[in-house]
Amino acid sequence: MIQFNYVCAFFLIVLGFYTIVTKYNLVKTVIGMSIMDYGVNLLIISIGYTPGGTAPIFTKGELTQASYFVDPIPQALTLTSIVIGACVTAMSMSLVMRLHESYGTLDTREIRRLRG
Amino acid sequence: MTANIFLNGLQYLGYILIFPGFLFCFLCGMLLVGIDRKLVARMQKRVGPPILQPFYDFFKLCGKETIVPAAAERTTFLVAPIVGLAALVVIQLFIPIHGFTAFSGMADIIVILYLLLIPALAAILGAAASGSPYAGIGLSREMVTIIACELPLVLVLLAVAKTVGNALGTGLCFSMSEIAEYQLQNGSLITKLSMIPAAIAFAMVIPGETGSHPFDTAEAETEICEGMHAEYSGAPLAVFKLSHAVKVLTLTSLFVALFFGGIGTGIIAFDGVIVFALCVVATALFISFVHAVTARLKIEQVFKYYWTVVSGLALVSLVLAWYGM
Amino acid sequence: MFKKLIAESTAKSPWLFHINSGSCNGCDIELVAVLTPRYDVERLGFKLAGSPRQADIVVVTGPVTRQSLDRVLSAISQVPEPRCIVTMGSCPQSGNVFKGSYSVCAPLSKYVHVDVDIAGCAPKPEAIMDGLVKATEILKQKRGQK
Amino acid sequence: MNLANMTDYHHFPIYSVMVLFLGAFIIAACGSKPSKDPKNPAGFRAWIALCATALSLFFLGSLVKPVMLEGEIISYWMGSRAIAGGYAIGIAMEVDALSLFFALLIATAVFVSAIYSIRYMVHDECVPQYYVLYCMLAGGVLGLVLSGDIFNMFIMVEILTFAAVALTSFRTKVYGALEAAFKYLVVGCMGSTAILTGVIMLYAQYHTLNLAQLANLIPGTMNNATKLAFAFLYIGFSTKAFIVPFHPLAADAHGAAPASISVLISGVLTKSGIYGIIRLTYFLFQTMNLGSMQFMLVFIGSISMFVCVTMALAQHDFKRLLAYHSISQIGYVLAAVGLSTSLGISAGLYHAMNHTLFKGLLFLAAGAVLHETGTTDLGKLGGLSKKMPHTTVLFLIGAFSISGVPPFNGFASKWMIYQATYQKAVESNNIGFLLVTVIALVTSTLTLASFVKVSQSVFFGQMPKEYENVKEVPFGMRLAMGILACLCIVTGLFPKTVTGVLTEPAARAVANVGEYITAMGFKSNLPAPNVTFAQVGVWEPINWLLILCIALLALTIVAVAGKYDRVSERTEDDTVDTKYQLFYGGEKNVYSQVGGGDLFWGFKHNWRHYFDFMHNLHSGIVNDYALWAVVALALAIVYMMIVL
Amino acid sequence: MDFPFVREAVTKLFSKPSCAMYPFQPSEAAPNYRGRIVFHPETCINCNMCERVCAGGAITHTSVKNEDGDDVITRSFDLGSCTFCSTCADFCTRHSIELTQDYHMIGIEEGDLIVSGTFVKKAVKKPAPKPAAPAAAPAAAEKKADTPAVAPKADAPAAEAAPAAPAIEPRGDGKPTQDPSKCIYCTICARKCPGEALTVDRKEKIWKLDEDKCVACGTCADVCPKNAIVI
Repeated sequence: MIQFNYVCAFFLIVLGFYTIVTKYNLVKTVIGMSIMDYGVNLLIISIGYTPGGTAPIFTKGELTQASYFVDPIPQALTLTSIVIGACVTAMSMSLVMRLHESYGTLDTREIRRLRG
Repeated sequence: MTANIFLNGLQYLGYILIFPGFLFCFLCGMLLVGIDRKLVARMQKRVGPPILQPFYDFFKLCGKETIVPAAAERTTFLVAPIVGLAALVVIQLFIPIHGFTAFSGMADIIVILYLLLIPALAAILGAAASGSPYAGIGLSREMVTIIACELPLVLVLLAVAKTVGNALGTGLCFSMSEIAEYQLQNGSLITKLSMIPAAIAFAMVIPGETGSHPFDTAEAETEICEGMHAEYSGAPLAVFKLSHAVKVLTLTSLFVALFFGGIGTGIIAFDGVIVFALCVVATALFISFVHAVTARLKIEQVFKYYWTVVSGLALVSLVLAWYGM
Repeated sequence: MFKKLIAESTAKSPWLFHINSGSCNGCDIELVAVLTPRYDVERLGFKLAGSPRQADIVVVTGPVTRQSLDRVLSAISQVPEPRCIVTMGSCPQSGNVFKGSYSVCAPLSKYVHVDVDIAGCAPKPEAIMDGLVKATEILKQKRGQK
Repeated sequence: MNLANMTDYHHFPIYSVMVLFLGAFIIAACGSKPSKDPKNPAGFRAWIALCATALSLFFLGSLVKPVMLEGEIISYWMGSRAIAGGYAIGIAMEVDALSLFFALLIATAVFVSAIYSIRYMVHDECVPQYYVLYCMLAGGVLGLVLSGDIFNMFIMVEILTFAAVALTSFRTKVYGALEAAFKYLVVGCMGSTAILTGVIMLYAQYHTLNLAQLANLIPGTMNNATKLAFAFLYIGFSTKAFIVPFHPLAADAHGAAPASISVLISGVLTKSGIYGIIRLTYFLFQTMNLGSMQFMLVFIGSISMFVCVTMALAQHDFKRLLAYHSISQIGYVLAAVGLSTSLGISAGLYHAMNHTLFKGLLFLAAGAVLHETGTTDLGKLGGLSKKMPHTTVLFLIGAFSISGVPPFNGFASKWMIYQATYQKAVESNNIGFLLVTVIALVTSTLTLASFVKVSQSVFFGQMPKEYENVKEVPFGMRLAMGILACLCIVTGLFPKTVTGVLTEPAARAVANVGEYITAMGFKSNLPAPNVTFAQVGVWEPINWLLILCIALLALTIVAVAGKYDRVSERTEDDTVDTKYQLFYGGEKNVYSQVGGGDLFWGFKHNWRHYFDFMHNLHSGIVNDYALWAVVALALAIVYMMIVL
Repeated sequence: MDFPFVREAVTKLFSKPSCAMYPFQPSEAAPNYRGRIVFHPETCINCNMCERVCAGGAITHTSVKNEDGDDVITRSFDLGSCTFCSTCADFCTRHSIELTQDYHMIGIEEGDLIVSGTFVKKAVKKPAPKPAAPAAAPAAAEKKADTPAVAPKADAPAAEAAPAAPAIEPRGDGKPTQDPSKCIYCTICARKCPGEALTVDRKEKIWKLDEDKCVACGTCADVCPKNAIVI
């Protein structure tokens, strides 16, 4: 079953790419970026996951040689990644707002003053 | 010890100021241009100016008023010709004259290629500083000519480096003095099969680099009023004319040093004369003759010509050199 | 010594700048004829310069039309000293057949000091050469006075 | 912890990063009330930023002796959490000569740009926030190059991307700033995602994030997942270095950002990308002994240098032109580094350093023009040299440096690159590398051409009427430019010393991966290679300069004796004398500046199909650029899968 | 690419140049070349025909009375205004004007390009004739001149058929007299008169000579279609 996670993660990343490449609406581009992010987050979590593992919390007396838990590092990484993703989304949405103010449109095909 | 250093310094000062330096450049360059003008006139069935005509032109210009236009940037306008001339003379020092390689160890052929840019750049900046629109067009054309000449020149020099390097067993050799040394021992490079197209390509580059007919689009006096020099008068113009003369000498003697080295006696005065004689032949063939039989090209034709015909020849040479022929 | 050298050279290397101020082209082709192998003034060091800044001798042809007057005068003023102004053909000297026309400002000598007039309509190349040689003598004089 | 312990130089790397973030925090904490001083709207916040950057530079500068000269590799574990059970648990910083080399570059550029910013940003709103972002950007890049941990590299990449995007759109009123920022954000975000994916796939394989340990584990155990990770990481760092096909973003971002930020984007951000690629290819995967990897880097480098220089020739905007040139120069660096010879690496790093110096100088000059005239459009400017003589001289130094005119620094490094490529061609008997030499030489000339265009259409030529009241820029800005100009000249005149002190230790560090691994406490059996930096050419700039000076002196004496400087000039009172007007072939004296637009027609005419094609290709639509990124990623994956 | 001049250039290099070494070797102008004007004042009769036909207005004259009451006339030709068309020479009835083959016409000083000659014209000894017709007459004649002078053509054959016996004696001083029997008052003589000495009125059939103005050039007799004027 674990392969399904990976397939799904890569599917999400590719879906994000697809959205960014094909959609001409700025908001949809931002959505694509978010999807891409979620894909990566899913990938990180899947890597850290061990079937049957417990949460990596140390409580007194519970830690034995036999008990095993999921890898904590990817979870920490995911947190960072999620925070960064949120920041990126916020940043890009604010840019989209300003762009809409100054260009009067959200169509990427019309937001191309800089070219050549 | 100090006396020795002093004498050495004096000797080098003499080199810079007299023999391969200023005086030599001034006299020989001007003579070359005079011979060129005379020969072109004769080929056109004219009597032509006296051979000393460039000297007259030079001294006359020295005595004229120098006008700095109001739109010009004074310092750049006046300093540019001087810097260009000094840079050219320094290049002339780096080119070996037969066995005389006092300065050749300081710069290799790639460096010389780049040093050749400095005089052109000085002229371009001077022209830009004059503010004239004619100068603007002229400098654009000069720059395109430089780009056009650059590719074949690079290919030729790389071919030479590879050929000499192959013969020396090091693979490649950029050093000017080593090339001169090699030719002293093994005869001129032109005797090698791979160097023949290179020599022809270099010969074709000479008129372009010196801005002589048919590649004188940058100065085209009949269409863009002397182009880069449109606003120059008096002494700065004289310096530019002198620079042009020295450039003719530099390129022809570089040609001689690269392909016809190893012809000489070992006595520096005679070698100077021999090299100068060879330069005269080169000038006559590649500048005067080409001038006499062609009409001025358009700038995009210049570019096309250099990047197809001449570069093609140079490339053939490079490929031949690569496979050791 | 250098002064003498320069004065000598000035006589041996005069460069021309040719201004057509509304000429019929008769004088202009005669001036070109002077440069051809038949007459070849380059023997004497003459050369056509492309810009007035490089010229020693300004050759003006044509009757100095009102349109061209300012331009002729500004081009002449841009020639560095010592300079020599030569009018060629009758038009710039008097206006010739265009004399009195509302659009003709000839003679040129009303506006600048003209050194040499070459008469003829159009002058013969030999006459032009005569005039130019005279002009170089004047140039040398001016140079010597400096 | 006593003072002696604290001033131990092993702590300096973390200090240098910390002061910058601390500075950002303090500035942010001080609120955003603008100061009353019109010459410095940010008030003391600007001084805080300056101090932070200066301190950072000081800390890194004091590391030169142990790291560069004595060859020590500083390994630093955060909170002293060192290796446990053979695995790196803590977060590490590892400073070898390569890291320090890049860090010094970055710190210098950041410091100079901070000096410049004080007077440059006077016309802007919200300047306090600018310094917050500025310090964040600087800290991010510095953290990236000093980090010994691949996930920290990703974090720093995100921080710097974020700060760079915000700073790009800082002047929201500027034409296209928002658009440029958005494009940069989208593609930059794809790049960051690619880096994160690569990092996490490496973690999945090796369960460690430490660079040294990864370098120890990966070679020899490559599988498909690793190759995929390599492709992702490579593309991720490529977006940071803006090499082809990500160059349009650089052009947009540089053009829209304030000049002081353009300096950082071109001199610092691109270097971080190059640093990432070097770490990746030489250290982590150690694939550079493969001909195919050398081919890839050299190929992309050559394409970058040529495509971007031709794109630059077609530009009408000063800063956009500079932006394309910076990618072109990065192409040189990449091609040289990709040669995988010690001379090549040394030359590439030398050129990277020079690029930071001269491109910083050029961007600052462009900023000075923008500051005084309000535009960088080549078609509108002209003749500023009479009003801004110092800026002109400084610009010319930068222009000569970038176009490789001897004896400036650009020539010294380019010349080493030519030799390195040619030597590589001869050694490997591969005529392809020879082509790189030729492309590099021709590109250099084209670079010169486009800077001739800039100098003609901005600084020389005729001045439009509206710029008659333009003044020279304030001293603070000239000081910043002057520092860079001096560095340009010094590094050009003493190439042997510079390479000996800075680039050769760095190149040695690149070659000596085993030491990098063992310095962190891991066991490596990589042998220490024998590194030599033999050059075939000779170039002695000092001697050349000496001869040139003698020649110039002689000429000057002759000229002064001949009253060369006795010229006729227009005096102040006669303004209508036609004698001093320009000659217009008989036309009236009208303003007729030959602008930069189509200056090199003779060249472009022969290449018109190419230029048309390139113009249509760089469509300005963000989707297209994203598509290029995806295609590049796909190609990289396929290529890695085939060749590795 | 082909270079058509390669052979030319090489052969010309070794052949004699085709230059005319002008300033060192003299050069003759071609036959019939119209160069410097030479004026022979001794034959000039001051008819001013040259001035009237000169397109460039290069010919001028000044007239001063000397103590004898004679006119001292100086005629000058400004070569700087001349087109060398030779019309003046062609029109000169006395051949006083000549265009030579000399082309060395260089002006440096003021007056270098002026060719001039002075001659004295004796004052007319006879007493002045009666006062002229009313002042309006010349003006009327002028107006008439505007209309084409071809009207009398119909009478021409008849007039020619008439015997050519001179009906009137010449005056002997070179000035014209009219034969009223032949005159058809066509006004050609008045229009061609260089001194504007003749007044002809076709309607009133008046032919009048202003003796003061007449210079006795004979042009009127030459141009008269009916040979009605004798000199």
